[in-house]
Amino acid sequence: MAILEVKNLSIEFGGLKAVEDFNLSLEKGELIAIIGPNGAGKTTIFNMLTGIYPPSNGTIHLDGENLLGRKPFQFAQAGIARTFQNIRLFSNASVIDNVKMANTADSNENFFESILRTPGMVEKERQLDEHALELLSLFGLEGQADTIAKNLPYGAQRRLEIVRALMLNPKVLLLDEPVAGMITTELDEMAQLVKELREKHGQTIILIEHHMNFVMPIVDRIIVLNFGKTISEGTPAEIQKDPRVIEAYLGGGFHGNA
Amino acid sequence: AIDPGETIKIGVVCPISGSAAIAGKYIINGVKLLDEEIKAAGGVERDGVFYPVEFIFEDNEAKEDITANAYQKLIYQDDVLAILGPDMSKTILAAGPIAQAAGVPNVGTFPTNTAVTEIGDYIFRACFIDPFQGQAAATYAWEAGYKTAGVLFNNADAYSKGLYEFFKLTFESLGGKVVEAQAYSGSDVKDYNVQLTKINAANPDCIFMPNLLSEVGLQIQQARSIGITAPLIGGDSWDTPEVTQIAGPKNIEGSVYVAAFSAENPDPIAQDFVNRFKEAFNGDLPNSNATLAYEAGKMIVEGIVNSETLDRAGVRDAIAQIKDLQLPSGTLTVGPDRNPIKGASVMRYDENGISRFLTIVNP
Amino acid sequence: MKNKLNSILPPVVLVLIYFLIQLLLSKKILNPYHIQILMFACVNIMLTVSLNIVNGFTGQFCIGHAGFMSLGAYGSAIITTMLFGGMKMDPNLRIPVFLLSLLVGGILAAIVGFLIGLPTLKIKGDYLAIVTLAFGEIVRSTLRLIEPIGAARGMIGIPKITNLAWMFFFVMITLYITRNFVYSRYGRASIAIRDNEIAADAMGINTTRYKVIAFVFAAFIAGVAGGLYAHLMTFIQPDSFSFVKSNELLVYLYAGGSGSITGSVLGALVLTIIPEALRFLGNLTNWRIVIYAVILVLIMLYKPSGLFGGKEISFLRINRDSFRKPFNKFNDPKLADKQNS
Amino acid sequence: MTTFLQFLVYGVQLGSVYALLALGYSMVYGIVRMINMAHGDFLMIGALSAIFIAMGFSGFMVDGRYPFYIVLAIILSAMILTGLLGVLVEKIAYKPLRDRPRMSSLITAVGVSMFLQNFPRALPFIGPQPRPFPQLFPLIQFRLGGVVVTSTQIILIVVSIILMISLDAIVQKTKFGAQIRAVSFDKDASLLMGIDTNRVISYTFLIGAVLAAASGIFYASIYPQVDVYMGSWLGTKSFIAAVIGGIGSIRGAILGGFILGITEILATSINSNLGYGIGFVILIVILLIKPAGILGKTEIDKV
Amino acid sequence: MAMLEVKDLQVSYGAIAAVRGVSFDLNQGEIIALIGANGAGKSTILRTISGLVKSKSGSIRFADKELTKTPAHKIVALGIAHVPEGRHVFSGLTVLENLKLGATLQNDEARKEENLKRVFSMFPRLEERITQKAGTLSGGEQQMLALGRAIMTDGKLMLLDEPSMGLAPIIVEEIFENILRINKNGTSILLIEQNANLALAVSSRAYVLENGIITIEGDSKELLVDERVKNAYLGA
Ligand SMILES: Nc1ncnc2c1ncn2[C@@H]1O[C@H](COP(=O)(O)OP(=O)(O)OP(=O)(O)O)[C@@H](O)[C@H]1O
Ligand SMILES: Nc1ncnc2c1ncn2[C@@H]1O[C@H](COP(=O)(O)OP(=O)(O)OP(=O)(O)O)[C@@H](O)[C@H]1O
Ligand SMILES: [Mg+2]
Ligand SMILES: [Mg+2]
Repeated sequence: MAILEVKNLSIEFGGLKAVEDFNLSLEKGELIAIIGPNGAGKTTIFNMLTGIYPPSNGTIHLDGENLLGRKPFQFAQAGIARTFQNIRLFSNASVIDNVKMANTADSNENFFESILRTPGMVEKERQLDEHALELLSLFGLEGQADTIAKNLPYGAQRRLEIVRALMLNPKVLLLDEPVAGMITTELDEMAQLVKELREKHGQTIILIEHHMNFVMPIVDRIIVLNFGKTISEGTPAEIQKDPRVIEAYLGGGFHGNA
Repeated sequence: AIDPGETIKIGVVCPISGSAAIAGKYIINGVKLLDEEIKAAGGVERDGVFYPVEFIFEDNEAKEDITANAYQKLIYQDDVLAILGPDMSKTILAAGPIAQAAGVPNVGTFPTNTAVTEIGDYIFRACFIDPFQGQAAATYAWEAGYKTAGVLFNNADAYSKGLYEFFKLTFESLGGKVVEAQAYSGSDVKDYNVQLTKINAANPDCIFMPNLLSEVGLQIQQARSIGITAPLIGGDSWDTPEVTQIAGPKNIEGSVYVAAFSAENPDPIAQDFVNRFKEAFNGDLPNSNATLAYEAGKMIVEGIVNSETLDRAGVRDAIAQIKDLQLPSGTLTVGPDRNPIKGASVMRYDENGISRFLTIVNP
Repeated sequence: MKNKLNSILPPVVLVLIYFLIQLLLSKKILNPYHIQILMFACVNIMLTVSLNIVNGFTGQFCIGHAGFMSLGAYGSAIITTMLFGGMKMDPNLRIPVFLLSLLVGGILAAIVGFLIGLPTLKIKGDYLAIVTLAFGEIVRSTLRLIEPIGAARGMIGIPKITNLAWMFFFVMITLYITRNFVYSRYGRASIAIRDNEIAADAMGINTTRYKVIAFVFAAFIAGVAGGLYAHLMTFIQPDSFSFVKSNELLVYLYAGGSGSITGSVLGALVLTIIPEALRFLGNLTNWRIVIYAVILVLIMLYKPSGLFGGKEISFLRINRDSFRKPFNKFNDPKLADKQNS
Repeated sequence: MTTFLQFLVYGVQLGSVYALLALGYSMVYGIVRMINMAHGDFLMIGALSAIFIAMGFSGFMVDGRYPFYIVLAIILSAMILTGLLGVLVEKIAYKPLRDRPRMSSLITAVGVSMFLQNFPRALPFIGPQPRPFPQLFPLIQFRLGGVVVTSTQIILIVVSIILMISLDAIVQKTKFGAQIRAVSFDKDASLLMGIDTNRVISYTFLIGAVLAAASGIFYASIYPQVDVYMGSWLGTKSFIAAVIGGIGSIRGAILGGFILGITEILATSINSNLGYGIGFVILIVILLIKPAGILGKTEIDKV
Repeated sequence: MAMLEVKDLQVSYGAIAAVRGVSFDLNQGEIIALIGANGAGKSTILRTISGLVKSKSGSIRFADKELTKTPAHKIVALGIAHVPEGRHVFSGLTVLENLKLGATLQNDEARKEENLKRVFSMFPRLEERITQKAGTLSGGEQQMLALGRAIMTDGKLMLLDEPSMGLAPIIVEEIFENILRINKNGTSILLIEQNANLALAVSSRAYVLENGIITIEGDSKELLVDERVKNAYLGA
């Protein structure tokens, strides 16, 4: 059974049909990409999958559970975690706190334990800390655990956002342009990391990206969107050859180098 | 005890900044007049020895906690013999217990709430109390032939509300009726049109407006501008020149108020005080705030002169014994409950906006 | 070892300060005037620290905090003065009744904090500010009308129980629990909401819930502070808790540095003392508040983030070292560096 | 019914005062996102300076009245004076903090407010006492079937509506208005468009202070009493009015002002003891229904 | 005589030295590129040229005028258009209003119209959306708007900070074609681009920035085959 089942997802913004009848059936452990021209509705799909925009039509089932009508934090708690196209870190908090913040719902220390700082609470805090450090070390950030997030270099901030999302132990991880603004070498590193996430940890991932060099080698499947509608779907090889995609999105010139 | 010839320090607590600073201005002037008087006399004479007096002014911003601070400073830092002021019940209610605990005689200038002197045996006041003033206004109204009354009062202000309650009690026990009482909250927004319209609709014979200095001027002006013709009766803040200026002489004409003091009082002591005050403060007439501050100072001086030992306890005892002290506002005797026994003047504004002495009401 | 020391040191230091003050009092270097200023400063510290929880750490904007204070003040005064006879209370009962009254005052404020918090939290930013202001004014104008508690006349005869030792004790507790709050998941959630509410939401943080918790927690502390204030002043009346008081607290908070407990302590302390210190002006006392205003503006111009913006002294900070296992591999700085490079 | 209509007139009168104040408040807020705690004090400065200027012009009085052109001169010079003070305050106390945490300028504004109240108070020739405000406008009462309307009320309402319309036009239609709006969204990007942001902000403060002075003069014409503290609560009221209407919105400010004034008056007419509190309850209710004020738009935060 | 001449430029943010002594120049009609890793100081250089950030020392001369002491809005008037990193569109204003603000200093109405037409012909999407609030545009659409707005300022030198960021490949292609077109029309361009391949392909000369100093400079074609550049920036 698919871990994420999306049917006929649609949304309008004052007459503009930003997304129309989007369907997706995602298997556990799959790594897929949604691509498409700017304004095609990719981020909007993520926003609906995380409860930020309520769709005007359609259903979202995660692991058989209907998520529609829930609040964003409930989507997250149910197991859909994301990163943002424009980085949204807790910028004045330390790196490790950024990660720990994503665990608020799971941690079961109660209020009075917390304000009295009982030994039990400290122990839980320690475990949480270790867990967060483990995840950070996956992305080479453990050395900066105590750095204030906004002082991190740009690339590190992008990675931190992913670590933070992983802290939710998500069933599905949504990455919105994880390599935007990165230089080519960093891009390769990130590709490696995403691949590892999927291969070593079995993480199910949907990503949005415009860097085809990054997307094509690592994903299993690509969905191409244009004007809110799915215009093509298939393996990277199939997509690269699809004339509709070339016309609407890939173009012919510079992308080969990109 | 204070050594012969040593300077006597008296603390003065009043609002210098904050929204009540206008009262503070008059209080300071009243005390300054006394200060000059004492200086001219070479100090306060006690058993043939002259003691210079220093008044130490402290700002209380009309706030309770700041008043408490001012008291503490005066008592423990400046080591004053006595404290003069403050003027508001709320501030002396908060700080009086400090003077009481430290055994420092304290004469409030204008705190009219009955509870003030109940703080303890070191707490006195120079003014009469709410019930008396409310009663005096009601008695006057009844005797003037008014059968019904309307009231506009400030439900955020203990003084105003207290006067209203005592007015109503007396007026109705005399056989009158308060036909409409309208409240407003605080002195922030000065629109009383609705309340006044409603009072007017009840068509009362007179309207009682026992409100603060910063409010009554506009209240009188608004009452007249919406066409109220009933005579207006006020409390002791009505004697300030600013009230007349703001209300306008035409509007205030015929209004009557109960005051601690009348500048018209032909008594030579009163006239001497008025003249000296006018001279010292470029023509300003003294209002109740100034007069009561002056008188509170006089009470303390009297206490110093008559004290058996020149220390705080001695002065306290002597103040408690004051009898028939001649003051600008009349003859004052300190009663057993440390409230002064003295009359109130009923005043009436004439067509030039000058308040004329009408009668004296005695407790 | 160092951590143990760190957690024991603050109370010890405070007790030492307390005895030092007693010594200076007996030597007449300090007098009750100074003590009283200090006690007011302590009340303000508790209020500012609690306001900091809402404004500084959770990023909400409450400008009616004095409302919570008044509820605590009245709540506790009702217990000691109306239910247990006030000054005439059995001396043996004084302390337990006092503590009970503070608890009641705190809980009363917390309940109202909850009721206010719940529906209004969908209102954000400056709109929320106005709602809290309105709330404070509603509380004030209601208190003015309730006759049994003195209405506008206020409540008199509240026993004077608060003293410096109690004040220190409660400030200590406040700082301790506030620090712990900030360094727990509750504090983290609050800070997340402050820094980026959308991301907080997307990270599974129930933002409404944590905002309400912050409000309730802050209201409770403010309520207790109000109770202490009532039993220090012995007289309270509704207008002492107006928006003027709330504004003062905002000034303490932001001049001290929001988001820093140290800043709140320092802001409240310094700015409570300055107006009193300016009494030295004597005859120029007329200009006291003018000078205070200038000092305030200068502080902000030279320290725009407040005196202690974003910084925290170590007593009020919890380092991660304090709960890491001693031989955790990440604890080794050299190793961490290597992994990083 | 007539009393109700009469109360409505009072409500509209109070509302127009709030509206005028909220207008200046909203202008400044809209562009620098600053809660200007000192706004109300500019109202006081405006009214106070009008008194002194009028005193200076007293030689021109004819039959105890100021001729029309002198009234105009008094009002304009008071507005200009206040406006310049506004610009000065902005330069000294707010500009250095423009790129700093938002709250720091809130606190300097509190300091400025204390200063503006207490400095004149401490000056011997001003002092704390309330003063009467000279009658600048002729007072004529009109009776419309039992309801009394005064000329001052009409002038006030007309002035606030004219000001609203012209300000709205300036902001929406002119190039300067577009610059104001640009600066309010992104100062750096505005600079890159060649907009002199400092100038735009200075002008906004100028307009804000000038409007405050105007509202101070009109306020004092209706409630003819001026003292140094009069602005503090009125300033808060204008903030409330601006928020009800949707802060930063010019039409909203006017709407909010009228709503606040009318509800306060009507609430008072229902029960004068509760009038004050009810006004705030209504405020909360409005915001619960419209969390960003009546005409306010929730900030777009595209994710 | 170079159009833009930067000498020994040093810029700090508080204690952080972001640019530590950088010199380069740009000739009339040229496209030059700045490449370098995140945080190298590229954006800071552009921000200093356009006056958003004040330099610590050094000089920037543009058309014989010293810019380091000139306020930002006057620099625009001299003919420098800056498309900042992160777009910085006026989110609450419509697309058309944004574009019009670009022409704030343009007094020639006809020229304004002409520029507007040029923008719409380059980015038809913008014309479709003239009444949409800029804040609700998609990332790529915002980038087009930022570029369009800069074209409206009618500058002689355009500073472009990562124009391809977040854009679809086909749009990147278009944008770079448009950049070349803008350049052909006589506008000189200083380009920052993460995609070094692309940057080197369109520029004539390039500078490589590392930690606030220029480490490599030269002809773009040569840098494309330079081992050091290849390893660090061009990838596999
Ligand atoms: N809150 C909103 N209000 C109005 N329109 C919106 C809103 N959010 C998105 N849109 C519009 O919906 C369309 C899809 O936007 P979306 O952000 O999903 O694009 P995208 O595919 O992520 O593009 P990009 O690759 O540029 O990020 C765009 O045309 C955008 O302008
Ligand atoms: N406003 C600021 N305050 C403090 N430090 C800053 C600020 N802006 C940039 N920096 C720092 O200055 C250095 C250079 O930043 P800059 O933005 O110029 O780099 P860049 O080369 O453009 O990087 P990117 O590729 O990420 O855009 C970095 O270390 C950055 O952290
Ligand atoms: Mg997107
Ligand atoms: Mg950059």
